[in-house]
Amino acid sequence: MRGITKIYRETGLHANEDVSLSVEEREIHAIIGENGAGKTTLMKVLYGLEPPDDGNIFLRGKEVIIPNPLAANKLGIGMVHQHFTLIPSFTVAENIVLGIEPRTKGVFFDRESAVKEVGRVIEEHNFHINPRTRVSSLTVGQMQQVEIIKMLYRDVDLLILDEPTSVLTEQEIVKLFENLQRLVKAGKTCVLITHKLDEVMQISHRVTVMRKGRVEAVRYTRDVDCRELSRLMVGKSVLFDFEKKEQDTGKTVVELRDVTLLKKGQERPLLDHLSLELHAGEIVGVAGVGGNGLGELEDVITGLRHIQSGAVYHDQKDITNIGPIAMRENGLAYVPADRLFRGSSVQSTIRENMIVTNPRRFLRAGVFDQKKIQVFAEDLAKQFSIDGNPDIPMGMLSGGNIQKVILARELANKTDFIVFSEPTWGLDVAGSEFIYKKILEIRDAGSAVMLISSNLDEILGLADRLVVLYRGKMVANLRNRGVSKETIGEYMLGLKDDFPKKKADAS
Amino acid sequence: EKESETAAAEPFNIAAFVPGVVAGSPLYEQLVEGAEIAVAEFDNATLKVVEGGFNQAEWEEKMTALAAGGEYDVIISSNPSMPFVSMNVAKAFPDQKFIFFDAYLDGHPQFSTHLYNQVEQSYFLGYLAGLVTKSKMAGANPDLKLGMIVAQQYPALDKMMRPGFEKGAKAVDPGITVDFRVIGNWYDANKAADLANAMFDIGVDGIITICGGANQGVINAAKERGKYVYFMDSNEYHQAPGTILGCGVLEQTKLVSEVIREAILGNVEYGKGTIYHARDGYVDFIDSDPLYTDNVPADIQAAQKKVVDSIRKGELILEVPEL
Amino acid sequence: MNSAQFAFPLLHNTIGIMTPFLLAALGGLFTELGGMLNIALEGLILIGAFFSVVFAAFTGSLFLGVLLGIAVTMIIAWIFGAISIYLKANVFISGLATNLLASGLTVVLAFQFFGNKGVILFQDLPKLPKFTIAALQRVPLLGDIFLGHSVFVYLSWVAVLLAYVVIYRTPFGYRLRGTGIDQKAIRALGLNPQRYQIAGILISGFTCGLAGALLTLQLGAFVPNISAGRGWIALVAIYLGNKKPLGILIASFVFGLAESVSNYAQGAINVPADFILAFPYLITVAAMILFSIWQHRKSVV
Amino acid sequence: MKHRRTEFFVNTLSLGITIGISFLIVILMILLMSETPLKTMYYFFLGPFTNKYYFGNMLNASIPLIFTGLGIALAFRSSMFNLGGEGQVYAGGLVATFFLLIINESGPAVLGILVALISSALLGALLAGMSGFFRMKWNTDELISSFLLSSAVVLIVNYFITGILNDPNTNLLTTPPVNERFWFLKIFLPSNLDISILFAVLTAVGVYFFLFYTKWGYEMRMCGLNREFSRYGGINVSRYMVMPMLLSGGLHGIAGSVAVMGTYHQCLKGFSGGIGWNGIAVALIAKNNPLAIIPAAVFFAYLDAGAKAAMLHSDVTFEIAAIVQSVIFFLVTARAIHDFIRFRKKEVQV
Ligand SMILES: Nc1ncnc2c1ncn2[C@@H]1O[C@H](COP(=O)(O)OP(=O)(O)OP(=O)(O)O)[C@@H](O)[C@H]1O
Ligand SMILES: Nc1ncnc2c1ncn2[C@@H]1O[C@H](COP(=O)(O)OP(=O)(O)OP(=O)(O)O)[C@@H](O)[C@H]1O
Ligand SMILES: [Mg+2]
Ligand SMILES: [Mg+2]
Repeated sequence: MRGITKIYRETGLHANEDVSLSVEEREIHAIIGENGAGKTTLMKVLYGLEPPDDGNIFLRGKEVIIPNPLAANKLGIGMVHQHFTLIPSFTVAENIVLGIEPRTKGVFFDRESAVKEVGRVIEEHNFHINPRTRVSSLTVGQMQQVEIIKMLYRDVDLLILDEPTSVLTEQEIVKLFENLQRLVKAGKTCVLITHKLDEVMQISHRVTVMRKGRVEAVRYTRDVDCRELSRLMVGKSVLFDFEKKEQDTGKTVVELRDVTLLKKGQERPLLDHLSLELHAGEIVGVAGVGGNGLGELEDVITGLRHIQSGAVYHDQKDITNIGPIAMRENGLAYVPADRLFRGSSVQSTIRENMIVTNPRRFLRAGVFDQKKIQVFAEDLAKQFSIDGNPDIPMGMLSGGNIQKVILARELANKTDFIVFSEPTWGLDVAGSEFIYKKILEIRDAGSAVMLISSNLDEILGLADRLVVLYRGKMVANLRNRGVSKETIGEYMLGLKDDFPKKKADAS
Repeated sequence: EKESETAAAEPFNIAAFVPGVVAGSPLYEQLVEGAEIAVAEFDNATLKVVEGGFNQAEWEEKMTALAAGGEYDVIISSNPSMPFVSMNVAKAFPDQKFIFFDAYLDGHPQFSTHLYNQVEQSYFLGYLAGLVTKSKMAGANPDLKLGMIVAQQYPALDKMMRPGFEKGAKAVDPGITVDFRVIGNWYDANKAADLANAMFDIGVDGIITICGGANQGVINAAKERGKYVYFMDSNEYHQAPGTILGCGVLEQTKLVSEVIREAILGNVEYGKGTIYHARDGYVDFIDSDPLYTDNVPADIQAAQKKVVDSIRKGELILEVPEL
Repeated sequence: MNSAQFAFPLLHNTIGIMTPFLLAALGGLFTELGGMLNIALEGLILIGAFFSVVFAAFTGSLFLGVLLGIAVTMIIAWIFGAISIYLKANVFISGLATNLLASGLTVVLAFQFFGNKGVILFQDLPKLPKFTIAALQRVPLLGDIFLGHSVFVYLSWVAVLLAYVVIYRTPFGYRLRGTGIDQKAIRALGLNPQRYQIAGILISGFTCGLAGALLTLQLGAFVPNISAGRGWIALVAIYLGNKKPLGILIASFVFGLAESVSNYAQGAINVPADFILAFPYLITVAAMILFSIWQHRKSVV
Repeated sequence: MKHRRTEFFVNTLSLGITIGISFLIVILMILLMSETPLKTMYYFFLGPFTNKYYFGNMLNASIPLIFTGLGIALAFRSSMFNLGGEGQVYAGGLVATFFLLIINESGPAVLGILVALISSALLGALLAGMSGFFRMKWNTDELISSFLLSSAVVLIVNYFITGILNDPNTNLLTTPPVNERFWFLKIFLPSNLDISILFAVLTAVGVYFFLFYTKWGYEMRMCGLNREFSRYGGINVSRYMVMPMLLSGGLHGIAGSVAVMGTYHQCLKGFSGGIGWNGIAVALIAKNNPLAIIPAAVFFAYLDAGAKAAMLHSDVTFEIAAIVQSVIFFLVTARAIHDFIRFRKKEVQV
């Protein structure tokens, strides 16, 4: 790609400016850069999803024009998006062949040969997925495999992966990397967009660093280290170290007792007799492979989902199934993983987003006191250095700023326990660091914190206690002292279980 | 010719307000036709026809709009409800004169109303239907059942047409019953057909249909099932010869043209309601049409003629109840 | 009166009554699966009704009439779709607008060409052929209930089968359903979701044209507003039928039965006609609520 | 602030273009269909302004539309669809008439009017609220259920009007007229325009205030934009499936009683025809902004009045109004036109 420029019409934003990128055959080429650096945009241009305003694309020396993804596929270019593009109610095979379906008599969808051909591709590349299962019952990692298989089925040589690891667990990442390496060995080429520098170091041959829509540098991976990369990315060197005060834990704030969550038509409980205590001034880090109950725990402890048996206590008071409104009255604050849909109303103004958890306090004689809201909003914006006029829709903010608004709002009320779920997903280094600082501040102020995350560095760095869920069951509950990533990995995969007896008791 | 000269001096403008649409409603067609005939006789007379649509709630407003312009010497209309719709309009425009046909209200100084004896009209059809259902005609069956399908219920229907039809049928045989069904609107012809079929299924062999545009459904169903239809207000034998066995008519064209002629000449008496009977020649049964004489057996024709004639001559009197 | 004697004609009529609902709902299903709400069914039926009979009278051929009627209906459907999809209008309003357009246009054209805003009678229109097999006519049930309907009835059954095959057994069906579930996913595959949505709307135009043609051709006349709310019922049938062809068949049958029962009930029981006329709607609401309770139970433990 | 001003400019311009295109289509249609096109156009566009009667009636026709438009907008704002307006208006008119007939001579007039307004609001609220309740309880699609219920209600109201409440002294299908004490004051004779237009305007302001200055209004809007977010934020989401429907139905009911006390003075069969449907169009043209509903309703009434005038004084049929209205609906929400203008404006600025 040479001299690619892309301007988004609606905003007039120069997402790519004179970007050149060359990828060699059979290499794994990493692209890194802060949020909004233009990585995804560049790849969308390459994949025919966005027409470039300027610049040319060359494939094996010949100039090509790529009007749409189908054309890209024909040229051997495939892309796996950051957000999956699968139809949940279709089976794996149906999803994979969609768009280039095998047919019988020229008109009918040939389901049998779809299954057969997809099965062949799966086998050929050593994946383990049943082509007849519905996508809705797959784990996130498996869905990603389906996306990759979808591209392989289209016989692409160049595979673009946009932040493939952000939603995966350590184990799944390992698996993914194995797959990628095998593909490269088989003659394919990979472009990998990521925020995680260790991954770049681990797997890529070359790395392109982007900043503010331009290419900052191109390096052979063996010639650089993490520190240099992050300097290239943000312009200054950032250190990952958590200055954590030692602190005694206080009283029990929230307690889960034998909590069980069932889903109709599914035998295995989503949460299986889970018992857990959150203490004041303590961060409990919850880890687990996707699909093992992390999301469910998030929903249950915040009152969004009802449990079938067990109980939840707050300050010794039974608050089982009281629902999200009463949970908030009991002092819950909550920063959700899904910040765009659950955490904010993107069409509403920032102001309106800021007052949702406690609109009552801005009422005077039953009517909103607009001035008070204004003052409050400006105040929070200053405290959390949020860029943006409080009157603009939340959706116009950048990802990092959206997360800051949510955080500001959640901390504005008096809270004694706070749940963070994937607080730094998709955030850049500076943004993540800001969030980490806040989490530690909250803990030091004496709140109970639950940190649900698939980022093990984050958990190991911040948590006082580590909990691991496997198949909805707690398999570890340890103090975070000298615990290694590998140990946690073993728990996460179900190789180790500290509470095997409990399960026997229950059944 | 002479008349037009005498009144040539001043223009005389007439508005015909049709509470519904003209086409498909015989009485409205005849209202317009009659008015046109009268107007054509005078050089100074004009006619404007306004269709008010089916929503009766809008009639008053549209009527007021007509009166408000002050352009019309007289507003004519045809429908039992029109005097009542126009009451407030008349109050607001005390100089406006109205002539209503197919309606009755005595004593309002701005209104001249003209009502037909529709008991007689439907009695004719009821009697014929009674004769047919007891006959050996191809479509008739031994059941003593007749049917009536209407668009909706309204006073003139409940007080004149329904009792008239039943009375006529029972005059043939007191054991005859009349099955009565409502469509709910004036346009769902397919529902009308479904209702007709449902009636045929339980032994009805002749239906009187009073449902505007939806009549078509009844006629169609009857034609397909070889059953019979009795039609109100105009001569419609040609629509389905052999299926439409009888047509009871009102001579609205004649009456309207006569009354309008007098109105243009300034001879109409306002403040009066008049009722017109078969003996006056304004209500009749069509027994001269070849499509009637050819399709109805001679014995039935003879029996029917006896009754029709006695009403025409005023020997058999059927009173119009108070509306 | 014994009940079996009643049951056969009742069911026979039910099949006739349900046909327009069924046809319109099957087409509407394709729009719905493409992720768009088709409020316009009512208007499209009306357009189909008007143009089919007018063209049939004009050409003297039922077949040509229906064909041209469907063509016009599909053009109007295309306008509805194009405005919703390409001009990005709110489908809800553009659907209402289509209904309004249909009621206005048919009357205005009738007035313009026939000088008439009421019934337009076409005397010498050929009769709609009925399907009867003399040999089978005597077979109980079959002869009494399923035979002797107009060709449209059998067309509608074929349409159910066809809809099933197209939706579940062709690439088009998969892509259409995919569009309804996640447009972005379809776009990412290099397919154009808008094309499938337009196709879904055109199909609804096709079947609504058929449904309308049935209403006027079996009558040999056009009456303004002859669709009389059937498009709305069809929309309900799509939901009640759980967005599946077979479900729609059942839902249409339920409504047809309710209406048929109410037609028979008017003579049999002494309840004001208006209440009986309201009965099909109430039955349908009740069915809808029961259905959603059942679905609700299924999704909650 | 700047952001808002630009939005306003873009909105106004795109509305102008929409209406311009629609009028061009009308002119084309009139040229095709009328033998006296100039006269027809004169009456179509200017007819409503040619005399006090037409003008007043046009404003009068907008009154129920303001109420139903507000009702629809309230529901839309919280993502609920009330498709049962017709029945709610009709039932509201009936119950108001019923109580006024019972009260007749007794008690002060204001009391009777209050009873009428409240009873109509309650009945309307009950009818629409049922659909909201079913939605909350079992996730029954409120769009369809409200439509079906309304279809049944219309027929049942018909029964009361033509049956037990029918006026025996007239051949109209109607209840007897209510006592003259309850008739709203006419403020623009000889037209039908009555004092309730002020009430309608006040209600619009009230709804605006409710939506943007009260906690309920705020929470309702949040639920409308994103239910998951609202639930997360501690808003009682179930409540806001029922409440907006109750309010929406209430406003529809009031539209019915106001039409009875202001215009018809009795409950005529079929008087609600179109009021409910047109309310949806009005709300959507106004983009669910309560204040914009007032001009939208007047505009809607203007189109109707123009078509009526053209029909009365010229040779075209009333139904051309339906075609014009449909064209306007088609274009008014076409976001593409809107975006195009916004885009243009940006380029000019840059
Ligand atoms: N859909 C959109 N419409 C208008 N403006 C947008 C849109 N998306 C993003 N922007 C603007 O583009 C800018 C960059 O957005 P982006 O989300 O890429 O930021 P970012 O670099 O990821 O920031 P952060 O590091 O805080 O997450 C933001 O200021 C935002 O206002
Ligand atoms: N459809 C769009 N319309 C307008 N602006 C957009 C659009 N998509 C992206 N942008 C903006 O373009 C810029 C580059 O976005 P891009 O998605 O390429 O960044 P990225 O490097 O992939 O960031 P991230 O790490 O957050 O995925 C951002 O400021 C973003 O807000
Ligand atoms: Mg990206
Ligand atoms: Mg008999």
